[in-house]
Amino acid sequence: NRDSATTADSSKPVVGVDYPRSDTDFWNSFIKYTPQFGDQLGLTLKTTNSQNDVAKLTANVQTFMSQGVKGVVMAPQDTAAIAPALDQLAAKKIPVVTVDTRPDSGSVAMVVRADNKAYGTKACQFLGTKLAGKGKVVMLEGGLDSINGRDRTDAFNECMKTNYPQIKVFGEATNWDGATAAQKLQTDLTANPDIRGVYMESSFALSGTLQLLKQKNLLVAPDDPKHVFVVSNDGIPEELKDIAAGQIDATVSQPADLYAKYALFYVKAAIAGQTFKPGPTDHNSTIIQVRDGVLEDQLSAPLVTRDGATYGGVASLKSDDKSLWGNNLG
Amino acid sequence: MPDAPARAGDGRATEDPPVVQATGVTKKYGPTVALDDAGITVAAGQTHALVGRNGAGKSTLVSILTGLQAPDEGTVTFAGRPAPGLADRDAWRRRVACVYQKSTIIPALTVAENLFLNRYDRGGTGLIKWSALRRRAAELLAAWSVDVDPARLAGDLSVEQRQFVEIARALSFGARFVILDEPTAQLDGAAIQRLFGRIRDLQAQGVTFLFISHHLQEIYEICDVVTVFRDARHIVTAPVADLPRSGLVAAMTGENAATERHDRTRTIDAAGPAALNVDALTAADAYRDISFRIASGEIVGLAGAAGSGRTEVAETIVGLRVAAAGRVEIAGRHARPGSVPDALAAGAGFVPQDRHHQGFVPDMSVADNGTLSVPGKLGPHGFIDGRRRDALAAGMIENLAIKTPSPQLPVSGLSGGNQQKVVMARALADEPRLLVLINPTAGIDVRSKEFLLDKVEQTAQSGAGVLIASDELDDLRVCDRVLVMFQGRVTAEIGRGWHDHELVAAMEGMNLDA
Amino acid sequence: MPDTALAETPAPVAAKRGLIGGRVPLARLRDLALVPAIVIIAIVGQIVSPVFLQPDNLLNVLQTMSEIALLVLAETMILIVKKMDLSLESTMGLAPGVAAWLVVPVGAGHGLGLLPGGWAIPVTLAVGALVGVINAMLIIRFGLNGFIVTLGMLIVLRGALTGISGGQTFFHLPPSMLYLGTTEWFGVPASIWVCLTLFAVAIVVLGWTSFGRSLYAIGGNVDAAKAAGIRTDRVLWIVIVTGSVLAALAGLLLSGRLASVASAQGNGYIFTVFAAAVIGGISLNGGKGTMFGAFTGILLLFMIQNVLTLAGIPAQWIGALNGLIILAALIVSRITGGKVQD
Amino acid sequence: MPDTALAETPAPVAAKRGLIGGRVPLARLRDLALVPAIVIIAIVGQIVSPVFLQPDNLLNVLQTMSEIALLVLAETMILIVKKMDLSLESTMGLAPGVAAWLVVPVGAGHGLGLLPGGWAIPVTLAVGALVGVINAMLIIRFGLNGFIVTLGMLIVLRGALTGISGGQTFFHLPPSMLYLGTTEWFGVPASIWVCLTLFAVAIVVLGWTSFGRSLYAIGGNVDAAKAAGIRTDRVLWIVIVTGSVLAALAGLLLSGRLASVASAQGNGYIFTVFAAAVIGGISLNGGKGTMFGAFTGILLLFMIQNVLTLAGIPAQWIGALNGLIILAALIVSRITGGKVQD
Ligand SMILES: Nc1ncnc2c1ncn2[C@@H]1O[C@H](COP(=O)(O)OP(=O)(O)OP(=O)(O)O)[C@@H](O)[C@H]1O
Ligand SMILES: Nc1ncnc2c1ncn2[C@@H]1O[C@H](COP(=O)(O)OP(=O)(O)OP(=O)(O)O)[C@@H](O)[C@H]1O
Ligand SMILES: [Mg+2]
Ligand SMILES: [Mg+2]
Repeated sequence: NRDSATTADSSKPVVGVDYPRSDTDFWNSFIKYTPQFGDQLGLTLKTTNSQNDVAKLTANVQTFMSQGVKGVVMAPQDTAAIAPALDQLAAKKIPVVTVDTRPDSGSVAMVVRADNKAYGTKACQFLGTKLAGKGKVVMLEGGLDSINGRDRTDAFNECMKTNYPQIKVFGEATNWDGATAAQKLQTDLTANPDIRGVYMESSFALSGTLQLLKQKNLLVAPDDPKHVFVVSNDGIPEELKDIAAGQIDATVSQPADLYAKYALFYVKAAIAGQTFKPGPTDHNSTIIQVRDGVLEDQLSAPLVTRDGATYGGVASLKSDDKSLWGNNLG
Repeated sequence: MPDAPARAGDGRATEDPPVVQATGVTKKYGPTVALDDAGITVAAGQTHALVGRNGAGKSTLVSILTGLQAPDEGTVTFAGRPAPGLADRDAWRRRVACVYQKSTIIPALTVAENLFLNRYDRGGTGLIKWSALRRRAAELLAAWSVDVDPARLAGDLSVEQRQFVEIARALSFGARFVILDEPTAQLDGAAIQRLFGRIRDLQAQGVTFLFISHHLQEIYEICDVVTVFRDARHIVTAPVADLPRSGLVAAMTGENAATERHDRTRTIDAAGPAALNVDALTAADAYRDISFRIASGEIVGLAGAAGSGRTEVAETIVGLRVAAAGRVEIAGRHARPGSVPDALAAGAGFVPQDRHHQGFVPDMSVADNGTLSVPGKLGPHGFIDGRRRDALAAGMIENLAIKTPSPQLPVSGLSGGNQQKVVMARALADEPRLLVLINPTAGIDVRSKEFLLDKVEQTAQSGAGVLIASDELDDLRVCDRVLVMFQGRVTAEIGRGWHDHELVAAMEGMNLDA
Repeated sequence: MPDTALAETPAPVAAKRGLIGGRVPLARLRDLALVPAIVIIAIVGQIVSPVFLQPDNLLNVLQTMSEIALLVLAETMILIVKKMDLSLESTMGLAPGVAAWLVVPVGAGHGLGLLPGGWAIPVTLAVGALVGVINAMLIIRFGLNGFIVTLGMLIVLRGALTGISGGQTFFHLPPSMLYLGTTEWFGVPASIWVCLTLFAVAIVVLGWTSFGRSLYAIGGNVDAAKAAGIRTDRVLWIVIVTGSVLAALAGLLLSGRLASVASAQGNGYIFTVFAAAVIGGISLNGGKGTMFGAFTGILLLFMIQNVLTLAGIPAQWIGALNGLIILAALIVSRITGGKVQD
Repeated sequence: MPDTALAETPAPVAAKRGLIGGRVPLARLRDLALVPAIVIIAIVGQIVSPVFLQPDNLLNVLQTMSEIALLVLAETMILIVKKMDLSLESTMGLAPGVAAWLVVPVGAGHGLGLLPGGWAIPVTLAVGALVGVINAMLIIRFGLNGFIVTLGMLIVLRGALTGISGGQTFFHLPPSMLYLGTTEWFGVPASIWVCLTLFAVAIVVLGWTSFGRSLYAIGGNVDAAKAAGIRTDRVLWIVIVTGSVLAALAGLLLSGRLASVASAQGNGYIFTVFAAAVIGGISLNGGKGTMFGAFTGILLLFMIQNVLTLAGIPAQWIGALNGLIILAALIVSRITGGKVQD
């Protein structure tokens, strides 16, 4: 389906897309959507995979340049180390759109991401409301070395401290590993049987957490006083199903489809020389200027709950809402 | 073939088929022909010697006779019936027991387990009964008067103890035919006599032996018939009585009349500077208060049984060990204790006790091994000039008659005798003022042995002092005087012209004056 | 090294042994080398948090270590025969991954739904066995170096799991796959029973059967083992294949416990496995160490982690502290265990 | 095996050697074992994409591999003396990490700003040397097993970098740290020059100096080396410390190229390093293999990756394919290299 080194049709500009990793549900959805939208937008794609290693990413960028791409989409998981590669691309006048992360320096045509800090805040507001401002919660953090993980952690902690000071947060680094997350959560639950909330910074810990709650007989209906409120993050189909089934209580839907769609949209526009200005967009989001020469389209990442109510000022969608990417996957 | 396959043991008419008969055996290791249409016939009750120079194919024949390897061609029969299949180890072990040349002791296991490896006592549950096993092991060791705790790790045993464990194990199978491949190479005189006593007991009970050794006098001591191999072929089989020593050596080497060693006349400069001066050397657990002096041109033997401390003294002199007290001067220079480079710099050359362990780096070439201790001679600023190295090595190969196709061959590809020559060549590489040799001829065939000792005498003649730490009488015969150690002390000094029994008695700690 | 007996009279060694061990051979004391470290950690743990010694928490430690402990068991056997298997960590992910792929219905669970749920366990174990057979073939039959073969296999198998899963997590596992990871028997999670039972069996097999002893003989001196009539190749085959099957079983337990197979399942575990085995006294040079020692090794590592979690150490320093404690445990255990290591 | 003495006249061996190698000893032919594989990959690469053999792309391959190649160089030296250093990958991150921490100003770059920028390179190399000294002390002085010591150090150092960085990336590095990773000399990136020069030096040192030869002697038989008057401990110290300093240098190059020090810098590299060294013919049992062989090993691995990238293999399958090709290269190289491996 993907067009490799065939005719360089001038009407189908060649775009290089680097996938940051292929071993998480979220990024795999992104990998699935990308060729779809590439076809729709009439782009020829060259794809690489940097396996979460910025050194590989810079090598892949070199390869893209050798292959003569006209634009690049990437998702640098290390936002500082990508600067030299961006400079090289800029020198060759190849526009870059970054997805999910915003480079610390260098210029890009557009940053397509959702606000990771908002994820943490939304989860905090939901849990804070549900727990009525007191109790203990566990936060299963991602990797310490991930900017997205850190943003979520910081925002969650910050929001708890200001809005729900009575809630005690146990933060556990898990390195994005389900078994580690289960191990630490189990230890915390043993030491503090009165834990009433869990925030998982990504869906990797989903089923392990549920199993554990089941083992501890804590997987009970929301109106039971023993209920542990679980908020996940990503919005993969499994989470939506679990919300509907009452197993977990909420998630933040990170829009994998929109990431793919708008990354390719903006890179195509940049190749065509189009520019954008801060302000609201036609797809229910806002472009903001984060610093000189860097615009960011902050796609909306809705909180998803069973009832679709508003929590602590955060509106949510119902888990069967058709606008959620997790409900539209093949 | 020069002789028809042996009609062995002429004396004893045997209507029984031979215990073992191998005919037309050929074995190749890649391009190396280890056995070429060779054979052997061992009659029941015989003690049959198998001799030959290093690499003649003796051990290869042993591995074929004990079912470790199949011959490429040829047949093996036991008591007239074909040998069992290679996979059926138990059948082999009922027919033949063996002490291999290469240790088959597993260091990380206990002595008891080594003795009964793969034939454990099982309890009713089918599990191993360690207590019964240890008891049986203790009995077996007691029968051999080996004073070892069966619960000890085999790796902690001394070389001699390990050898006896191997022998005890081989004989404990109850096989009526036993092969001993150089069992005495690691043993001292007393231990050898103990072994021979035991062999004689078994001979009396009708047990058949195949005995391999480079010590020819042992052949005459306990064997009935001898077979000689040379260059992978069978040369001769004859009753030992019919084959005098010179004939035996001639058969082994393929040369007539082994030249008698002529005593070289050497001038010992007793007044001049000493090649070695050892003063009140003491190491708490090995030796005490050792003092002696070696003049240039002098060859001094340091004799003693295993455990007498002779090896430790020699190793201390070259810096492999550190003494607790005392002083060593090599060619007038005080060498820093425990530093081999210092000792070498002071003018020492060194042949260590066990060539495999400390002598050479098996994967390195003859040229590199030979020049390992003389980097300074190979080029400026620590660089190695390949041509200079090869020239040096060619000199050594020529000088010591090392048989190798090229200086580039890894030493592991040489035969044992030639490996030892490489170690010797290195010791001589820097024109040493003092040569320290520990068991320099262990495991070496007669010819190479004479050759090496001849080189030692030549070296002394050129003005170096030589210290030979050994219990081999042949090694000690070239010495101008022999210091005898017993339990860590020098107990006697014997000048030239000693009789064997005199020296042996001294080594065993018997006071001759009494 | 068979040839390292320098002193011809190792009398002092014997004396020293008498001093420490009395009738107990030193080898057996060595197995207990980690026990003091474990006791210290337990005391520290109890001081840090009174929860530490509660049965719940101890079960928690045992349960979380049970899967990786099976890998340690497998690796220990393999190390004793002087081989190595780095690919165990990938087998642990791939084996249940293949089963889930074939069994889980099309849709949200990402599977193909080709086989009924009951096939999951046989498929898991069969994949484990197959990986073992491939490794054994390359190592024993073709004489390739075990380190490289299994390093290559580690990458291939990990890649294969990413490939079949498309990098996604398999959910909706059939009940048969969940059973072992989730049930409790007599109030204790089944995976703990499985793990402890297998260790007990392994201790008996390695200590009291001729098959077990042949592992040590092969690791200690393969030629001698051959001469003693041990069918060395057959034993090696059994050990390598069993190791892989155990890894598959470990994967099954973990998948059951987490009710899913992540495409990164098992990644990076091999470091912990080697650390545990080696701290537990297993020699990389073969022929040395016991199952009990290996068990104390992995137990110590998980106790340390548990204590660090309970202590609420700042996340960023947990790694360094964990490493330091491991290093210290190692040094201490080797000093009490005596003599230079190989 | 010490006892496998060949015949006194191993003429047939010589004949065979003559057949294959002419004047070139077999050992040296072995170094070239990977050359056919490299040529095949180059041809395949060119077929897959005409970009492959363009100078730009080849420089890209060389530049990307330059840092890890230095780790391979270091590990090769260490393996030849029969030791092991797993912690190289962590040193590669920690050494520039500490420098950045001390040098980068407070604020956006996450540093402390305690030292002026000029100190960065000395600090990096000093940290490398310090790590080497600690490793050497534990291994040589205290006789601990190198595998476990450096495995422990790997965890500790990795943890230390996470600790000082709080998991964040240091950036705004001083110009001195950027220089080597970013400059070009004669149109070729400096890091390629550094890497090739160091390999050339290492080839000369190992092949043509007595210091280099002593590495092989120690790895081949340390007791014999000692008895031959080689100061084995001193050589081991030099090798281990140099290895760590090289790892620090590699880290400097990588940090320079990426203009930052990520807190995960170097994580997981040690697998690639070992794979490259071993595929390149370095024996884990010491005393065997050459620098040139090791270089071909790492070159092959990076060429494979580059070809796979150019071929646009679906992301999920790259891992498996990469592993398969490595495994194949390995098997082929060992079959052409002949004989059972150790
Ligand atoms: N290689 C070995 N050598 C000696 N003992 C060993 C060895 N390996 C294991 N053991 C130990 O032997 C011990 C069992 O010894 P014990 O004497 O009790 O054996 P047993 O088979 O129970 O015999 P019994 O019941 O007659 O005393 C165990 O602790 C086991 O660890
Ligand atoms: N496993 C092997 N691989 C290759 N060559 C071998 C092997 N075993 C023996 N050889 C070669 O076969 C020949 C015969 O060796 P063998 O060990 O039988 O000699 P030997 O007569 O026992 O010598 P020694 O007196 O030194 O023990 C030698 O050239 C030896 O190098
Ligand atoms: Mg022999
Ligand atoms: Mg008992």
